[in-house]
Amino acid sequence: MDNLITQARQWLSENWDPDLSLVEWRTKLAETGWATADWPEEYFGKGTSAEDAAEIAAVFQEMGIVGAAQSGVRMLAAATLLEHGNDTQKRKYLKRIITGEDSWCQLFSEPGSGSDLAGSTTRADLKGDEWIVNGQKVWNTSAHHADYGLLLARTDWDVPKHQGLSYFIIDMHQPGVEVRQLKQMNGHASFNEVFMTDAVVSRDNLLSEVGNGWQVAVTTLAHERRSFDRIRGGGSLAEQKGRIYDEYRKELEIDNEPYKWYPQRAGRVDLILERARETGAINDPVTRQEIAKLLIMSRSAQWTAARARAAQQAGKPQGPEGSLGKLAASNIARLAARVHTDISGADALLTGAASPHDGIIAEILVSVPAVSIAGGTDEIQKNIISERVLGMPKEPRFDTGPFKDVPRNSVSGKWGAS
Amino acid sequence: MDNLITQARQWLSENWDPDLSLVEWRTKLAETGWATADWPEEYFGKGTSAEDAAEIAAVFQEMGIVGAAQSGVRMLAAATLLEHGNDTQKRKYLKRIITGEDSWCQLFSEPGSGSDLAGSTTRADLKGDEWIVNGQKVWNTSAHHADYGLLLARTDWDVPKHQGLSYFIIDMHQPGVEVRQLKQMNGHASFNEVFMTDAVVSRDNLLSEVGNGWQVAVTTLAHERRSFDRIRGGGSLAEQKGRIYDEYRKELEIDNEPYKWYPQRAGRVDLILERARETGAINDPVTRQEIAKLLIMSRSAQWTAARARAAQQAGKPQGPEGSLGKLAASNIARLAARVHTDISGADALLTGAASPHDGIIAEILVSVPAVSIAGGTDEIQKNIISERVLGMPKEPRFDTGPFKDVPRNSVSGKWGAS
Amino acid sequence: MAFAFTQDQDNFRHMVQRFCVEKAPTTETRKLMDTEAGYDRQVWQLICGELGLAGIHLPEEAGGSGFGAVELGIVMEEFGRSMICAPYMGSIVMAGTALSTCATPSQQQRWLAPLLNGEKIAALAICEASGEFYSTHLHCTARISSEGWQISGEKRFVVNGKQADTLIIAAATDNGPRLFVTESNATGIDIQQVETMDPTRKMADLKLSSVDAELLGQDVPIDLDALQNLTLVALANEMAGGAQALLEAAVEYTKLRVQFGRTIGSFQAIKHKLADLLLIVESAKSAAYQAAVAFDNKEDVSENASLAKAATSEAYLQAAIDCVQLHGGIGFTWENDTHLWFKRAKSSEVFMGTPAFHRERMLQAMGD
Amino acid sequence: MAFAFTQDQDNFRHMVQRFCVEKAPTTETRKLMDTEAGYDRQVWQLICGELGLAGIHLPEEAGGSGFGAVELGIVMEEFGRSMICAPYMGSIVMAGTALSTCATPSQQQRWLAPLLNGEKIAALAICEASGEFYSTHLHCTARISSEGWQISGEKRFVVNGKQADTLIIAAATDNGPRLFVTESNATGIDIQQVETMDPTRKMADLKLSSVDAELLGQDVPIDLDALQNLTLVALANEMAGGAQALLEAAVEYTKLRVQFGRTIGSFQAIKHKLADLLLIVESAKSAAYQAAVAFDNKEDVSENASLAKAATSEAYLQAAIDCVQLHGGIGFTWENDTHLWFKRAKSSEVFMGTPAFHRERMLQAMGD
Repeated sequence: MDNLITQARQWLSENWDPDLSLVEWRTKLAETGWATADWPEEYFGKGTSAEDAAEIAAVFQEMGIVGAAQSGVRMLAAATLLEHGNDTQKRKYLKRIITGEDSWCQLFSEPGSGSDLAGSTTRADLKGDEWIVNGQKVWNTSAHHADYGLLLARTDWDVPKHQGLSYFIIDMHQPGVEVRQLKQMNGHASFNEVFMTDAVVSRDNLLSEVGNGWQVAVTTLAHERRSFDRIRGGGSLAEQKGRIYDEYRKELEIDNEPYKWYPQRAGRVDLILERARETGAINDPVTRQEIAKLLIMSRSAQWTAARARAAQQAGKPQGPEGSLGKLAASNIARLAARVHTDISGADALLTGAASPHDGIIAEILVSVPAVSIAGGTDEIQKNIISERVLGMPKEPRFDTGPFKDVPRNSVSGKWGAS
Repeated sequence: MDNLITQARQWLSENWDPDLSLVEWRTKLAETGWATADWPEEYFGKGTSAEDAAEIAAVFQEMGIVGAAQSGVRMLAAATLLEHGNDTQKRKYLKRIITGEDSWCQLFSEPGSGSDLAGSTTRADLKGDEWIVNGQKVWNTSAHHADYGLLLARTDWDVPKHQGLSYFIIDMHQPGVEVRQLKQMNGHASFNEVFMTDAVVSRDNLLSEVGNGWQVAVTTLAHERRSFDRIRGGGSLAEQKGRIYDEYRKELEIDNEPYKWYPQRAGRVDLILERARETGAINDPVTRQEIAKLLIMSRSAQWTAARARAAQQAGKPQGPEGSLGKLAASNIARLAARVHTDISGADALLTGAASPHDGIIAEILVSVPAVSIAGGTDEIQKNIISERVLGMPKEPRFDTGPFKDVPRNSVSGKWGAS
Repeated sequence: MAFAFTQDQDNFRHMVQRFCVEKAPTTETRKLMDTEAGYDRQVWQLICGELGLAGIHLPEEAGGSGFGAVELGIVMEEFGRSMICAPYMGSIVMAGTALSTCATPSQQQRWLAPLLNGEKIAALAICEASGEFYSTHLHCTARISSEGWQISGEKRFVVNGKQADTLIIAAATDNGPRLFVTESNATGIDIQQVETMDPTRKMADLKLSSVDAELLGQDVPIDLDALQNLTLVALANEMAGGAQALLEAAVEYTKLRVQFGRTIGSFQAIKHKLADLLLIVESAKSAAYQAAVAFDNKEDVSENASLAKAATSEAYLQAAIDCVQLHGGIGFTWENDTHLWFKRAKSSEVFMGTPAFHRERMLQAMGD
Repeated sequence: MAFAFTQDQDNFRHMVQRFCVEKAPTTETRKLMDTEAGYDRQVWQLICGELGLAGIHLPEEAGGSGFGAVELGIVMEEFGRSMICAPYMGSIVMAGTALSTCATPSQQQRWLAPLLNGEKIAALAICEASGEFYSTHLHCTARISSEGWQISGEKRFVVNGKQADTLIIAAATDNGPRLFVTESNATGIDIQQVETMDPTRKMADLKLSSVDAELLGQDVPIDLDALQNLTLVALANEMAGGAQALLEAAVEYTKLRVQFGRTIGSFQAIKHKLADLLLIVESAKSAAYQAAVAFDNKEDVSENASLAKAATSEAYLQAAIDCVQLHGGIGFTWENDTHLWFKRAKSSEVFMGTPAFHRERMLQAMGD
């Protein structure tokens, strides 16, 4: 292990050259396996444990060296391919994920199936050697930049819903795929709608087996959840000079574009005291109470998350703390929006440049409603917490029969106001 | 109509004598029908409309004259008998309801069926000319004073639950009926448990028909709901002198005993400003906010109730306002308890004579939890509001088959701490 | 009305409602909110002319219809429900009422009449800094000289300020606050439309340097605080209408939307959220209606106006939060209409004073 | 522990837990709460003796076990969970800590040692009027004469005051507040047990007229506010334990209780309420644990103690309200145990300061 770190350090100091292009450098990484050390040796890794890989990543960080392309859906695609892909698929896609030459998007959610992902009605029908895909997906981050999509589609309508899905890799650059950006109520457009009309997927691009799509999707979703808390961006490399850094920053900028309002979505508790001092609201006993309530809620949530991590590190069985973060985040964001409003008074009705703090306050107020929806609504979180953590009985189900008989939304194309 | 009022006034001034006993006077009332004018002429009434009867009642009030025995479950029993009783039953029971010679209780709720009244498992089995009753009832106000009980019991276990119930009049003075007072967390004992062990009901005391019990119970419950808001007691007669008034006050005292903590249960919003001035909390900006929130909630609820009554009087179809009072009352009581706590500070932990306002504050704090439970929990209210007012789809049901196959609580006798 | 609307009032409401459904679908709102004027002149002519809504609450002597705050409340509730884009709040409720209350008959003839027939738009400028809607200490001052009154200072959150032909301005004189009137194109006035979260309600900031203006009415003390009460009543009723619209949208959507093989409206958590919301919205309506009745009866006007503002603000915001949430992802999109109400709710929450401010104002008005 | 308890701490918790399950079922609590003493002497001997819990957080020099607030927190959490009747809060946490902090070694020998071995009970009297737990201006005064110190004044909310053999009293001297110690049967002391909502925690009011007392420690300034922080940390952990017990009871009951042919725990509204409650309770536990860690690390002690008091008070009360509600009618009966925790929750909410007080204290401790 120590040996491995020493090797990494040595290899990096011998090979690192900030004047290489991103792709040149990352091609070296893929060939040697240093950037993705916990991947298997035959697939651009070194077969190390996840802990060792993390140590090696820390060396990259410490030496200020650019690693594999991490951002967006790339790592979810890689994890899914590593677990469910066949040899050809892994050889074809994994390397260009590391180099960043290909970017990926996820095509799971649909207008008619948001909370109920397995209720997907996008269909894939086998015609000769090709799957013909028809349907609409939505909430597809960065789909307008993506080369490939991870597609969940229904291939069998006569079996229960989880059993009739298959998982494909779809080439986004084809006439049958149309991507539209989707504007949100906060003015940003972080997501896309993807319309597939007789889009084509070759047989080779089926992942795992026909009807096994839900199991594959679960892998993707598990990795998505794990990356929920991961800090995005690469702050420490932001100041470095050299060709590769310029390319890297450009890559980051594109990849992070959809997430730039996320700090506001979370409510910006960090700004509360500063703003309260600025406006004088810190002297108002009523506002002080609300500020304290928010700080208590927010700190308690941080400590709960820390307890969950500490327990995990100590090898203890996961307690209830682990599942609570998302629900806590919703409560915090909602309360933060209220407190920011109290603090700003009438100025809270301004927007854009007129809004306090370079428009951040307004962006908070119109962004927080997303926290309790994106990545699983509060309602879904509470179902999960009550059933999985507290062991409460499950809801009675109405969707266990053949999918073709399950009631579903009639809307399949456009969805407008209610 | 005017004529009727004139007649009433005349009859009352000619016959009223405060030196009569309660029973003597009320016997006259029953014989002439003046106290229960909207009952049929053949059953101690005058067959008037409800409005006319209300006008006549106002004359009693105005002249300071004692009317029929109103309190407790008596009027629910009368209404149910009038609608579902046969001639013999009406003749036997109604008069002594008016005179107050008999008092009644309701035997509906059971330890195993609280929210789910129709899930009653108290059984009545016909043996010869008698029904033999076994089971336990609970939340039976004034059962320890009652001569008769309105009993809901299961007579058929092979049909769906609502169809297998029958409705009886049970004589409370018999060896098979044991009444125990039930102490509450606030120290009062307003309710009883009633244990029936081979208790006997003669065939004559079946109301309506076998299997028709739920329909009869609905009548009782509807009248109970209507009396929910009625002001209890008879303030205006409290000061009068004379034998009949003494007897009347004694009757009231017994009948109202179970309800004496009800004002505290509702949160005593009326005391809030007085208490805040008393303790100086009125000068605390934070408490002022909470006081204002409470007053806004409480006044809005009063206005909503007034809107419902005004719409009804104007002959408009009932709007959503009518169903909201009980849910509003829960919210108000809960908030009032919080505000009383804020106002009293550490004194809120005292009780009995040590507690502020002659112990009223402590009684509020330990009584408000009942508001959101008694007479239908908040959860049940929200089901009703969402389904009946907003037209939301009903919950899927699991209790539609033969009752013997419906899952139910195994507890049938004693129920203790969880 | 004490607690029930009369048949006439119900009919009146249905008339306004039909008009809004026909003339102000959200497709129109979305079009108009992106224009600088923010309203449709033809529709405005109908409102002032054919429908006769412009002077609904003003006395007949002032050119109004002689009804009261209750009828105005009905208009506002339906306008708030439909999210119609019209300068009703700025020109009629705020400026119109100020002129009707303070101006001389000849001033009313000159300045108010063109508002009521829709020829002109006016705006009322009182507020000077964030939240100071009720300040009795104005920094904006009026000085008299031989050439008449001149005003200097700054004003904020002036509803329909940029659209206005006429400006009513509160300014301090040596004898206390007074209202003044001037054309908006008078020399020395700088009007900047400000970017607000809710683009359906335009607001502007004013800078005034030695602007010639005419004193409204006689030189007698005016109570700006009391003048604001009608705006509060109108705003409360508008918010009640908005909350109602959101509740209806949430109910409708959850009855249609299917997930897990059932409509989401059949899930108990959603049913209960809607039951809670119904109680909140009906309570807010009660408060808004009662504030209008109190205004007309001149009973505890400030107390009831502030009560209603606080109650309806909270209810509207809650309805907006719930309505987005119950729509799920779709509710967060620009394409879905929910955000129009959400933004109106959010900005109405703080316009004319935050809920906390009005809770305090209510208690003070009660003498506590 | 930073954020995870060590294996030793977990073992310690299980030991305390097992003890409570065995020795303090609610049948015992119900029996003891109706007695004047309010605790079982034999069980108390076990706690102080065999289990060694009495001096858990006190330094070894003072006769304690040398552990810290974290271990004390574990004891309190389990005691709060089980609702054990014992004079631990009054005699150990409050009086014991005061003696350990302020008394000289010989005073500790005389006054503290008998507390730790369970021979005697002590109580700490600081508060004088409702809510004044942190007053720096004491009305109770101590005067020195040739015969020593004499104290006069009144004290309220003295935990275990009536049970105490020894009283520690805060009183004002000419040089500022000081702590004094005296036997509870000294001349001039009137101790009245007061009726509290929560009969499992006995409190008394004291009247002192010229009571001979001994100054604790040297005649140096003491910071009563800082002294109260350990009590707050202990109370917060006790409340976290109580909230946990209520959550568990609600979960267990709703899984068993059948209505409408299904367990009520299968209704989504109930499931969601419990999920919300779990979040509240776990957050409160985090706050309580962190306050203990902060106390031991001497980092932002007041800030974290007040944060924890506010957080756990609100959580405990919410858990109590929900637990009664989820039990339905049965939850409102005397026979059901829920009310024991409800009353403890309700009285702990205001004991040592209301949540609002502590939110303010927290911000002030942060320098804001």
